[in-house]
Amino acid sequence: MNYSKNELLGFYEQLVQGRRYEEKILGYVNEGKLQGFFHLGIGQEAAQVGVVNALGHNDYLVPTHRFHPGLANKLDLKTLTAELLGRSNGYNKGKAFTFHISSKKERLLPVNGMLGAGIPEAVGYAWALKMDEKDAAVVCVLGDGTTSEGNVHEGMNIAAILDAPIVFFIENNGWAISNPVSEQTKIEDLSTRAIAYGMPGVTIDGNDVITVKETLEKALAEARKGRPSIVEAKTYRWRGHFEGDPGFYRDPQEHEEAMKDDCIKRLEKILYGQGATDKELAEIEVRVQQRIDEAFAYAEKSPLPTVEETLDYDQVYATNLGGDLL
Amino acid sequence: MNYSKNELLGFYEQLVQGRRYEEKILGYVNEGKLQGFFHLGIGQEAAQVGVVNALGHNDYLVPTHRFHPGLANKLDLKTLTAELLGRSNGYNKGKAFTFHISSKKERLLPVNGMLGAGIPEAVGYAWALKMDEKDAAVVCVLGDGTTSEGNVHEGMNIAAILDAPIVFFIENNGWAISNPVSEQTKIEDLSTRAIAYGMPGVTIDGNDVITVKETLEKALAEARKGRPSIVEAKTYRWRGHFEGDPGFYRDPQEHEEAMKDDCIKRLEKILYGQGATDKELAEIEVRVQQRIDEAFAYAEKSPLPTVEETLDYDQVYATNLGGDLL
Amino acid sequence: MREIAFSQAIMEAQMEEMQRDSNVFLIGEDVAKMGSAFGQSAGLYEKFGSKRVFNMPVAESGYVNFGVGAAMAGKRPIVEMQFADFIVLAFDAVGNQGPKQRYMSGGELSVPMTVRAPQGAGFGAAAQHSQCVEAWFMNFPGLKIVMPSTPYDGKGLLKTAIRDNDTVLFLEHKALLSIKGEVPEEEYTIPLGEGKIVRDGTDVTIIALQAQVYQALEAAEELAKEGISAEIIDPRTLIPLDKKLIGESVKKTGRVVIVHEAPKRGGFGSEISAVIAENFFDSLRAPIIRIGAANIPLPFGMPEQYCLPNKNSIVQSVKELLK
Amino acid sequence: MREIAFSQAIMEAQMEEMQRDSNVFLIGEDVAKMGSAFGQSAGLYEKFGSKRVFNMPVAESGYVNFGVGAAMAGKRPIVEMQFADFIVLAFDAVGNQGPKQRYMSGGELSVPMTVRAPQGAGFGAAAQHSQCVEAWFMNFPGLKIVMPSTPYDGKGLLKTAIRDNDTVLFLEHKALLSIKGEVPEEEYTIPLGEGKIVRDGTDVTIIALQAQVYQALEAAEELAKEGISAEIIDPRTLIPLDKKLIGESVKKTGRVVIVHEAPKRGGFGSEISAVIAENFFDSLRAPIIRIGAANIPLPFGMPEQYCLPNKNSIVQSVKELLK
Ligand SMILES: Cc1ncc(C[n+]2csc(CCOP(=O)(O)OP(=O)(O)O)c2C)c(N)n1
Ligand SMILES: Cc1ncc(C[n+]2csc(CCOP(=O)(O)OP(=O)(O)O)c2C)c(N)n1
Ligand SMILES: [Mg+2]
Ligand SMILES: [Mg+2]
Repeated sequence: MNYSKNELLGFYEQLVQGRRYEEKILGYVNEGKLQGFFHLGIGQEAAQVGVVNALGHNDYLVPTHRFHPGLANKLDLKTLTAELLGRSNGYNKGKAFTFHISSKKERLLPVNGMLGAGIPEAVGYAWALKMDEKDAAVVCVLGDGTTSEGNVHEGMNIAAILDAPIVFFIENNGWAISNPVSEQTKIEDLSTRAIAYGMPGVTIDGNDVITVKETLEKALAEARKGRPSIVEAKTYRWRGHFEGDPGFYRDPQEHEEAMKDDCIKRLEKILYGQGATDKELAEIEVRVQQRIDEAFAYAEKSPLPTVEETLDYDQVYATNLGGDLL
Repeated sequence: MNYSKNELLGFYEQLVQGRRYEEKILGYVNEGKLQGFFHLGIGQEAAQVGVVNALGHNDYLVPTHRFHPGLANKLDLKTLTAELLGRSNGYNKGKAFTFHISSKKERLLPVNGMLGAGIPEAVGYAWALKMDEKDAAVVCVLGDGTTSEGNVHEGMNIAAILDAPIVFFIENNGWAISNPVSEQTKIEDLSTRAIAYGMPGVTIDGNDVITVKETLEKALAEARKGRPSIVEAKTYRWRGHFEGDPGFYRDPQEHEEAMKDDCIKRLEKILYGQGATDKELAEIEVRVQQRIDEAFAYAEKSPLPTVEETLDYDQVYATNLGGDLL
Repeated sequence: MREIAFSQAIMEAQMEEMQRDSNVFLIGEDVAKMGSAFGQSAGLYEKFGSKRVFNMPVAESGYVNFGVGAAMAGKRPIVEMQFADFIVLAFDAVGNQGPKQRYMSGGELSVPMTVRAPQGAGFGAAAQHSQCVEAWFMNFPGLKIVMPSTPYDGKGLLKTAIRDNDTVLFLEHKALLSIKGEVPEEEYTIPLGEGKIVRDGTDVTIIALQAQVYQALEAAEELAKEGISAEIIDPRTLIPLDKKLIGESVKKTGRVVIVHEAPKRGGFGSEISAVIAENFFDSLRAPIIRIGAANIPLPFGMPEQYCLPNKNSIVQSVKELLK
Repeated sequence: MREIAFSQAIMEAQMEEMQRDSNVFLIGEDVAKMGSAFGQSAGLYEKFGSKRVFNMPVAESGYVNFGVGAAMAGKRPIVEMQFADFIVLAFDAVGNQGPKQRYMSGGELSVPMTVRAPQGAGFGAAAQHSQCVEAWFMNFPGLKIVMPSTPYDGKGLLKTAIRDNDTVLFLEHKALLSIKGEVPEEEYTIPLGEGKIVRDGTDVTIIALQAQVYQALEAAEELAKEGISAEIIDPRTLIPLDKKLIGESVKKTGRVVIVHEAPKRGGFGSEISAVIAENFFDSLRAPIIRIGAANIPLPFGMPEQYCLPNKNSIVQSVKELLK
């Protein structure tokens, strides 16, 4: 272990922040206070926090619909939450929700509503970075289910041909809604697909935040030199596909078994081994919760978009020089 | 070599028939007598004749736009030529041309104008054969260029998941119009893609009619048991992409080099080794040419579709029970 | 008569047709154990097993084309899009493959495939999960398009669609899937191409489909209070279109308002307007008004309401028309 | 003035914009050494090298989305479809990705991408290589659609499209790519949304785009012999649409015939008809007539003519309208 206790506590805080952030969402959902479809990444925090920590200063990230734990550590918590609650001071003026969130400033490329379509878009973005001689790469996250999309094939192949600075991070949580990965494909490891494009591919333990971070760091270093690759992180979706999904289709035993491997507990164990105290961890909990509560309070007080903001055609068309666009 | 001289002469006749058929087309094109875009498979006869001979009685074939040599040996030459010339007694009443030709009777599924779209369609057809407990499989032919399409990825994956009785036959002629295969992908052998779906895949010499036939036969036997696979046959496109393409983009030396490996010459050599005489081969030439000339004469005399045949809405809609369809 | 939810009507239509014809099968994302995202296939997997109802990977183009192939082989696929929006990825399959094979083959092959797709707004689900998609497909020869507004129509039309020998795009509206309506126990079908007079009237014809039928009904109630008599027509299918029924109404009222949820520009309202302006011009006493969504990718959440047509916009348009 | 072919006008527009702005680049199938299927990019690869002009694998969805991504990063991609028909595979990218990113991001990202696509019949190339595709895209907010009929318009509009900060679908007609027309040496641009009076007249307004403009011109000559004065309007762009110009003409003539090559049902003619019936109803003296292709997937070869509108169908329609 090359990390100091303090560094590890830092990762721990992020994992906890990811978990608590979604638990907060969950509370709101259960109270019926939120609009939208909530795809929670509870249980997958290590994969996401690992990615977020591997990103270099100039690198870009394409998240998925299930990336709140990652976003809660990458973005400004208040502005993120404002977007989540559809407020006009959110990252995208409340128009995107976490379905489509993006931010230029934070180097966050849009979540795509069409699974797979974001993959070749990310490749195009990565290629542009290379053309502009930026020392930067893109991490494009996608789920196991998404790998079946034609756009993924086309995008990965184009990335390989163009030596695009990109890492495809497959967050394999075992399920695409009700479809287990074993019924989405006959292969064991989705990173095998890399062979089809002449790229390197590797499958790792997605519940180990350090492994994820370090693997991604290496992959990113290669990507910045024009060597794209696939990293598959295996983890598990603890919740239903979205909040409200009763999840009948899932074997409760498999489910319980998988949930035993809790990325937070894992790191806790290591931390105790390094001499961390209950008090230290408890302090983190308090700090994190406070931040989250503040963010939600801020967002709740924030204004919803007005009619005029909603019907602002300058946000639809950037150039309007005559003729009738409507 | 497990084939008698007569059997080999049979293959030879088919190769020659494929070549001469397209040379006949070429003559017509040069005289400006034909409408349409002609993608000729000259040089690729062994791959196509190999496929056609491997098909079992109940098997189906999906050809490509460049499959005239194969079609000239699988279909009725007159009806094929009538379709090629757009006559109303062609396989598809002259509406399809070899762009879209199909025939239920001949177990020929349509050539698709959208490269790649035919692949999942073929999988659907194959699955239906299996559901109906037919002891049959589909050979779905596609070019090297087509393998980059998302539909190919989606279709192959679905085939694997459903254990569909299908063989994907990649006729790799080195080019997709002006794009060499080395710029379409970073991998050497396109059959490698099979690994991405958990299927077997093999790359063979596409200019050896016997190898193609035997490899396909084995693959088909497996397919009929619900084990799909990819067979890639490497060959070379002698002509431009279509007749009229000057082909500037191609290195003339590479071109000449590749054309030295002529599948017909190869078989000729073997035949001479087995004691075949010039006379025997010359007789084949005559026979083949006569058949082809007859087919074209028949087609030329055949009627073009009338206005009424063209505007026959019963050929657009199968069910018309009221309301306005137009 | 018993009342059932729209989603159940869809389920029953599929169930009955699967029972009647062993060539009918159902594929899509999460159609098996989950019974579809909005319950439209609840119980079918249990009833018919994994050979007739099975999940596909997330590969829309692939599995709609799979349906095209199976249909050519004599099967009668029902292919579900989880959200109609995703049909953008199967646009070729739905518009350019299925509907054309018959003509392209000289009449030899047909593609008796039904593509079911839940569409429309109402959940604040933003720009890529809320669209009405019908207009994208209006220009394809060979295709048929069904858009029912009630559980009764949904069941009857879906059964017909499944039996139809052509490719049919069957659009169910997400916001209507939970509404209940009378549906007889006995079997019935409704032919494609027969519109319906939802409400009789004499002053103006309101043509609406799916969710907008209900907005039109509310608008008509309000207009009635001011002495304006609105007739409401629900064409139910866009292809084939019941031009006759529309014409009769226009002859009576001389005034037309067409309402749809998709953006106004390029929506099906333009086709219906053009049909009227071409065939029933002499009956027209006023401009043909179209009402559609704002020309905006729908935003997330509550503000989507600001973009959509509703009772009020209909009332206002009708009043202006009659001024 | 010098005369150049339409395809050369396209090439020049691309070349000039690539010279002007180093962020402009060109991708597609066979755009590099081959210079595009119809020569529209001849010489650009040699001039700008493989970083600005490069081939993509046969993966339409992938590379249009690649363009969307590059555009978000500040590049200005020109993405060529080899045949417009193939856009069915990039339908999501062209309609649902590019044009929506701006609004979905709250105005932060835009997608200044031009998708060029040669469309139309004239080669007897059958049902999947002959289509006019514009109507499929009319219902997407955020998109613009350009359809020039002359080399002059093609060059001027393409330059504007490339400079435009939104996603533009630029449709060039295959059968027009070899025609020649006057194009000045000097630089010029034409704004999107300005239609053009191709021929002055007083009795009837014929609205046509692309190849049908020429059919309309021939028809007008023939009509003139019989004393009928036809005005021809070429809107040049469908989105934005020059409603004002159309309205002025309708006010003058009171009669409208709209002609397009795509099938009549669901074609852009319906949108233009609806715009007229809504905004200029009082000027109308007769039904609005649409002329389009038969509702048929175009057949191979010569018989495609039986399906398409032409001079004769226009003449006939106008005469009936004036009876
Ligand atoms: C093109 C498309 N098809 C289907 C969907 C519906 N959908 C949303 S999430 C999801 C499951 C995706 O599975 P996976 O990629 O493994 O991500 P996960 O939800 O497990 O994080 C599906 C099918 C969609 N949004 N886009
Ligand atoms: C979807 C689609 N994209 C592009 C084309 C145009 N096109 C026709 S043939 C061809 C080359 C295909 O290459 P390959 O698959 O290797 O077949 P080959 O022509 O070499 O036999 C292309 C790009 C098409 N018909 N369909
Ligand atoms: Mg998953
Ligand atoms: Mg090839």
